[in-house]
Amino acid sequence: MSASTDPRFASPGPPKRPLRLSWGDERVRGIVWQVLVVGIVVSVVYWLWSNTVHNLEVRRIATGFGFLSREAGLPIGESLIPYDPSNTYLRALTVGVLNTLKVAVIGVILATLLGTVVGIARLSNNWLLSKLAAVYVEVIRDLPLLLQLLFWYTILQGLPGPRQALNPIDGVFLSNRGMKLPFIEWTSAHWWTLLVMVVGIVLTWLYARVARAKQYADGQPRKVWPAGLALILGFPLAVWAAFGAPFTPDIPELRGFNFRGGLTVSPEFFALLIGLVTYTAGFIAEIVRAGIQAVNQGQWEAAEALGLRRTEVLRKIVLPQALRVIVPPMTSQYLNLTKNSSLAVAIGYQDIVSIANTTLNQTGQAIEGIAIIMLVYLTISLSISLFMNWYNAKIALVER
Amino acid sequence: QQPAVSGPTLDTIRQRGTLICGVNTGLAGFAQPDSQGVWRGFDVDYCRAVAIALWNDPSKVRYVPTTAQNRFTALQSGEVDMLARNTTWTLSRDTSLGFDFTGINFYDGQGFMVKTSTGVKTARELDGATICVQPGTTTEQNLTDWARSNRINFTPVVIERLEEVVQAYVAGRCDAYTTDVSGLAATRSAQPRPAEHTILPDVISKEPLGPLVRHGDQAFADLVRWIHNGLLTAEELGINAGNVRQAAQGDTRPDAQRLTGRTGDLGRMLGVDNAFMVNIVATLGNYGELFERNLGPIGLQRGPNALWNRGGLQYSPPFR
Amino acid sequence: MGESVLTAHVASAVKADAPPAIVLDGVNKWFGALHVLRDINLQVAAGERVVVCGPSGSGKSTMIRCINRLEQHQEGRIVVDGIELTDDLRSLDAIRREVGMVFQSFNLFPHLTVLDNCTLAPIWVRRMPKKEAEERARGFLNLMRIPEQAEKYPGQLSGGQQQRVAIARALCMQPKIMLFDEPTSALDPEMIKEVLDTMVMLAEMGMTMVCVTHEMGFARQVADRVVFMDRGEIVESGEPEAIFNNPQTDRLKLFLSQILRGH
Amino acid sequence: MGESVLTAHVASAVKADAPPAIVLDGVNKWFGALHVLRDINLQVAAGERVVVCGPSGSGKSTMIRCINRLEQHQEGRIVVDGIELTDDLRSLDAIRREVGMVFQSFNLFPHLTVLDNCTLAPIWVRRMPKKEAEERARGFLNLMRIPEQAEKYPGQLSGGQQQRVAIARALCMQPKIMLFDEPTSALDPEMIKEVLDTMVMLAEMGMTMVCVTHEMGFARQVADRVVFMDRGEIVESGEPEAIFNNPQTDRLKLFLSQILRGH
Amino acid sequence: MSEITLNTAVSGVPEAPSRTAPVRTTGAVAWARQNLFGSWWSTAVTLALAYLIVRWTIGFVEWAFLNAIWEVPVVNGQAQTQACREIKGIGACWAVITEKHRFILFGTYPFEEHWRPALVCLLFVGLYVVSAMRRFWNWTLVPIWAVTLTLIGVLMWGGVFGLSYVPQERWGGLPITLILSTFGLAFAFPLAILVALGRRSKLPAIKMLCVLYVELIRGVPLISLLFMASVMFPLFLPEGMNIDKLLRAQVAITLFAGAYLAEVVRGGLQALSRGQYEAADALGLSYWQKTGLIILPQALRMVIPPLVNTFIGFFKDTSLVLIIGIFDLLTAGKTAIVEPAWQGFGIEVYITVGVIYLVFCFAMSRYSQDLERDLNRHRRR
Ligand SMILES: Nc1ncnc2c1ncn2[C@@H]1O[C@H](COP(=O)(O)OP(=O)(O)OP(=O)(O)O)[C@@H](O)[C@H]1O
Ligand SMILES: Nc1ncnc2c1ncn2[C@@H]1O[C@H](COP(=O)(O)OP(=O)(O)OP(=O)(O)O)[C@@H](O)[C@H]1O
Ligand SMILES: [Mg+2]
Ligand SMILES: [Mg+2]
Repeated sequence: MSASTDPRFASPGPPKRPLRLSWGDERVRGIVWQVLVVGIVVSVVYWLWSNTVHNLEVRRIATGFGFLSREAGLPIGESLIPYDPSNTYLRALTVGVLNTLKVAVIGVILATLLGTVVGIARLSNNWLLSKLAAVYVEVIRDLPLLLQLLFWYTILQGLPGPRQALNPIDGVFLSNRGMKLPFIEWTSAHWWTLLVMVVGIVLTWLYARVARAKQYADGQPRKVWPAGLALILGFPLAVWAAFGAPFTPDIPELRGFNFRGGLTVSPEFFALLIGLVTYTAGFIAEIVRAGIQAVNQGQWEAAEALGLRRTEVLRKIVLPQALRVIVPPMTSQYLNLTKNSSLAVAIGYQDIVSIANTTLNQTGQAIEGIAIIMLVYLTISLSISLFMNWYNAKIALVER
Repeated sequence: QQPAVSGPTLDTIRQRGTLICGVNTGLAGFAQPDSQGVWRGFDVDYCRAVAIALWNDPSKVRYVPTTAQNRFTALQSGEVDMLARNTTWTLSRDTSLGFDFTGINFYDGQGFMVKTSTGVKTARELDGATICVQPGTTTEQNLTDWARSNRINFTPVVIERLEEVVQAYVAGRCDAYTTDVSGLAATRSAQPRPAEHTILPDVISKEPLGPLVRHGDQAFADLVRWIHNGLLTAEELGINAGNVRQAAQGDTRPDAQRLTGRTGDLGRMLGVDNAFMVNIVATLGNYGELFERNLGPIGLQRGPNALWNRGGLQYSPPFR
Repeated sequence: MGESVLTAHVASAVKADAPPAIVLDGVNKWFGALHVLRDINLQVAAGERVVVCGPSGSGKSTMIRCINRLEQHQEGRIVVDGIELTDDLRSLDAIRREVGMVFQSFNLFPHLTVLDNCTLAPIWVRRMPKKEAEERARGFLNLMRIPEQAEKYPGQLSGGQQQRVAIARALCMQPKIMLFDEPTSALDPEMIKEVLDTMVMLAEMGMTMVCVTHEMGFARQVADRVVFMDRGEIVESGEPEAIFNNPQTDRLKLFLSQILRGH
Repeated sequence: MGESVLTAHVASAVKADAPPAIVLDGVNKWFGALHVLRDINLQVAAGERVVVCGPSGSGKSTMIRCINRLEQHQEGRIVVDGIELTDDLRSLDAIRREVGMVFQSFNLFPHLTVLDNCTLAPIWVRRMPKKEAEERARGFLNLMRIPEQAEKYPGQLSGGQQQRVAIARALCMQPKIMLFDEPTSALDPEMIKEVLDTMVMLAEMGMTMVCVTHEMGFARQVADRVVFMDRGEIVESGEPEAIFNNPQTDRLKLFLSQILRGH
Repeated sequence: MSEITLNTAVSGVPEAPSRTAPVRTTGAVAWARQNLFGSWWSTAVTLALAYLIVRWTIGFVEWAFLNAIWEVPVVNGQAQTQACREIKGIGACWAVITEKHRFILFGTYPFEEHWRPALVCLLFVGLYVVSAMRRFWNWTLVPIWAVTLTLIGVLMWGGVFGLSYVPQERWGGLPITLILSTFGLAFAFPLAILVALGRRSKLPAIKMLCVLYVELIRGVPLISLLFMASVMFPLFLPEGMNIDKLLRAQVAITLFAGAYLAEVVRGGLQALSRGQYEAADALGLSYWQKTGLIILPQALRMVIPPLVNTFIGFFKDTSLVLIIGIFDLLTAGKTAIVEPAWQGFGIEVYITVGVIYLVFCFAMSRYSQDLERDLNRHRRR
């Protein structure tokens, strides 16, 4: 290392070696092999491609994405953006993508939490708890996800109908139509309140940093949660009150066939979510367990010998190190969860696969339909991969 | 026997010695394997009929279960010779997908089923309801078209597999279930207490179902078409599985004689044995028997599928 | 300045006629059915420097780990700095603050810089202001002659440097007692020397030390007492000269012949 | 029998007035822009024993690895056993059969038994019948004084034993030249002795050897020549006595003072 | 090993008698104290869990056994399922299994010939057992596989030795699941090894191809690949040329599994130290000798757990072929309850199918754990 700074080492760099055209030369062999393999692959692809073009012609199958701007006419049960069957296929597909993202994002978060809990439970000193976690992992991993989704959907359908809906808390209804939550009629005051709350969250985060800095300054630890509570709840409430506390509750009520008003969590979404989360959590649990076990026992001992408490050891010493083992396989699980959401079609959650399927059926544009599905998943998958790789690089250990 | 008529598909089938028939992956009454794994159903009998016409052997059929998504490419690519798979005859399928529908063996229409206890009498009362529907066919589009023209709001629950859709409806996830009336009837009759479910009188679409073949092989299309017509004619003439052999011997009606191949050369014109309809009817029965055997148990009435002279729509062009 | 920090601190720990820093009284320990510590009786006075040696598997590590309760003993009493070790978590916390431990395999935290390794416990356990903790840590790193490594990560250091960081980390908690468990056996000869020098320096400053090591040179140079263990028992114990030159038991004689031959 | 196998074989390799076993002629090597070998000129006669020493990072390993082309040099010529090292893969195969290498970290194949480790290359590269290969391997294991370890896995052996297996493995290929890259630095002192003894024995039998090591005792005892490298250059080279007792350059003096102090 | 050092450290000296440990550190009570009631929090967890387990077990036993119906009368080929419908929710209707089990297991395979797929399943199991035994891990395994697979082909297709010919469309149920997963993995594994090696290759074009393959295939759901295999594949081939549907699904599954396995294998390759490569080079082994004798044996051992994870995943994923109308085990189960009489008894069928999957996957996972312990024995002293 020090050598490179030595002036005498400022050398012109290595000379280029000439390529000798001989089978003995490694580089010649390399080039020949590569040309061979690439040639084969390219010609196979070309062959398939030309077949396809020919077949499309012969079978008079029209290609093109013109259908995207046609009226879809397909009903969609739940959507994050306003949607009506008279909208275009493009919009319908967008709804599908958003639905996929919705279940994937929430699923990834919940599966990570549940998986971590189960993974830590497997390491618990309580024999019953750790064995139970082990059984959970084993059973969940060994049953097809499709079966599990159907199972959850069946269970949820076992809930009473809307007329006999369970009403655990006032305004909350639990029926086979899903969970209905009360909501308020949304006015600008609420927007302000929400804004203040977001600001409050940011401030809490800043405050936590300041508190840490202060502790660094005088050594005394400070509680963050009282201030956090005030900032995240109290302040927005005050703002809301200042606006005259507009509160027109939008309580779900039974009208005709169903509840009107309020927020809905549909059984399809819920079943898919539970299914994906419990399934993926089974795998994540194993990853987390392996990660924690991969951290040398000596790290625990050293931290404990310094007088750190167990929770502190876990938070400051063990988990940061376990993460390095956990993150790469975790990426695969996130990808799997996202891709597995394509099974949604079996239980009536309209994700991108479901909607693209219907689209390609109605329009006959099979090639484009499949291309869209693949493109959407590829984009999501590669984004997850990129993010996780970046994160992984960020937390990588510094070595010599 | 040297076939008088030939075409690429027919030749291939003859050479292969079996008919490859695309059927549904499982639809009660139409196509469904029984406990022993034998395919049974209304559509399946049409496949059998073709095999009987060709070889007088109903077992020379290979059934390929096809899903809503892959049925058309399966036919286009030659993976199957024909589709006998409750497929609605539409203009675009006939033309741009390159198929030939060989007739309508079942007049269907989309309807609704609700629980009797809801007290709903017509579909118009369904405003605000949650409706279960299967994706991937014309059903969804019909539903939205109908809802828009009647200004009805509804929440769809779109589930792919029949079993799950029905379960969702029965469990009360939906207020109504919409599909072809035939399907509704089948589902209703499968319930422990069918009376608890009502099929609403409204029929919101036309769903003419029939077998289809690839465009461009008229010989084969003709054969399939005239088998269906022959089955209708047999019923019209009162010829059934029980009496077809005697009819072939002794029936004096000219129509009957042509059908049984005693006069005329109709079979030969289609490229099969002149007695092909005798064999078919003897083995499978006429159209009415097919219907009763397969669709009767699932609770379907003849309705529009009665013969034209009994108030229905089933009408065969002259078998001559 | 590192020197002064340490001497000031150590001086306060060494009081004349102070009660013994560590008392082990009839301590027994089993791993399952394996009896690894047998009726151990040992008193270490404040400021005393004890070297523990003995063949592999004789229970040296186990004993030293019992002292700061990385292992739990099952019979007998252990009193450290006047506090008896019980199941009580508070007494445990109190003791761990007073006892620093240096492991054979360093056990540095690889995801933290050297400085953070040293300041972690003072900040979070001793509630020391960060600046003060860092100042102190730099002092000790200075003392260990590795001040320029403060911002590096453990993975970037050589073994000897890592072990010196481990010592600095323990010292930063200003323990009254230091436990060393074969602190040099993972090192190559050059690095052994570095670390031993450091330990000699600590010893000369009067720190109470219990050290498991086979480095006879170190034992001769600094130990007040050498304890020889075998099969979970303390077989002999006494001044280094006596132990090395005039072993009483066959076991010790055999052991000495082996380790002296080895090097 | 091990002795006889080896001596017979080694004797055949050592011919009087044979051409030099290894010639390095103006060898230069860069890692990226880092110039690690500078105009290295070195001739090793058949049967000669050369010890290479020098500070860390001076390019000792790189040089020795260039000799059996684990690294590729970029300028100059390397001729081993009369064959010039070129890009041609066939000459490479020929050379690797004649050159055995022993690594610092042993690099035994952990999934194979000791015997399989030793017979692998003879069977697959030399196409020797399995039985013959095993017989020969047992011979060398015998010679290395570990005949009873043949059926064990490397993981079950001590470091010194592992290194001796590594030497046996290299010998089983009956190389004309043996390269050692710090074969003892991963070992503890007791084991170092075992391995050095073995190497002395090999040396005494007349094997051509190039050995990177800091073990001055070994160098004094067996080396025909000691080569001192620094920063990619050969700085001094000569008889061990001359090098150790009468270093010419400041660099070498400094280096010697360091390593002699270290131990 | 510790025992040995303890006894031999200073040899020749009699060992002091060792007292036995006090009772409260050994025995069942101590075990329970330590593992179930270690602290008040642990005690609470134990009690809560024990309560839940007992309750669920009782509930399940009542539903699945005490109140269950095992058979219903069949009149005119129509099962009379009224009794089952009466007890829905209270008891299980295993009659659906009694009636349909052969269909679920063997699909539309000719009923009289069911002994053939049954035998095939047994052959598969036998094949797995034999392959699992380390005694057979040598060249004998190749003929064993070849013969068994041929036998399986002969049994399934027939058409020789007086067996009637059964076209592929009629295959179904468990044999399909076993065929798809066995062949899928058998072909995917070598493919994966090649791709993994390719991805670590120094040749940029080959490396890029492998990266493209892995990332593209891993990025999309298996469903869409199967879809492509079923809907699009006919378009890729020249007119008139056609590939069997099962084979297409097989290819899709193989490609998919290949991409995943390749990443697993790559992990193992990366974990191997450079010294192993260098030692092999220094001994003069060629690239393929080095790879086959040194690198792969070690790399594969290291990745047994993720490997088996992937295997289990694919065994289950074969159930996705329902998308393209192939009757694998799960699809056959679903189809069995299309018949109106049996509609609504999905749970029973799903439980049965689930148990079959569980048995296979669990066996795999257990075996892998044993194997891992066995194969890594050399790592321990
Ligand atoms: N966690 C444990 N579980 C079971 N046995 C253990 C455990 N830790 C140590 N032992 C055993 O207890 C005995 C004493 O171990 P200890 O580590 O104290 O020996 P030591 O004197 O430090 O030896 P060394 O010089 O090899 O470090 C040994 O036989 C060891 O195998
Ligand atoms: N693969 C490589 N890529 C880049 N630089 C390298 C590589 N291998 C070695 N070097 C650098 O080349 C120089 C010489 O390394 P080499 O390993 O030959 O030194 P050495 O004399 O063997 O040292 P040591 O005694 O520490 O083993 C060092 O600066 C090293 O960092
Ligand atoms: Mg120890
Ligand atoms: Mg080196």
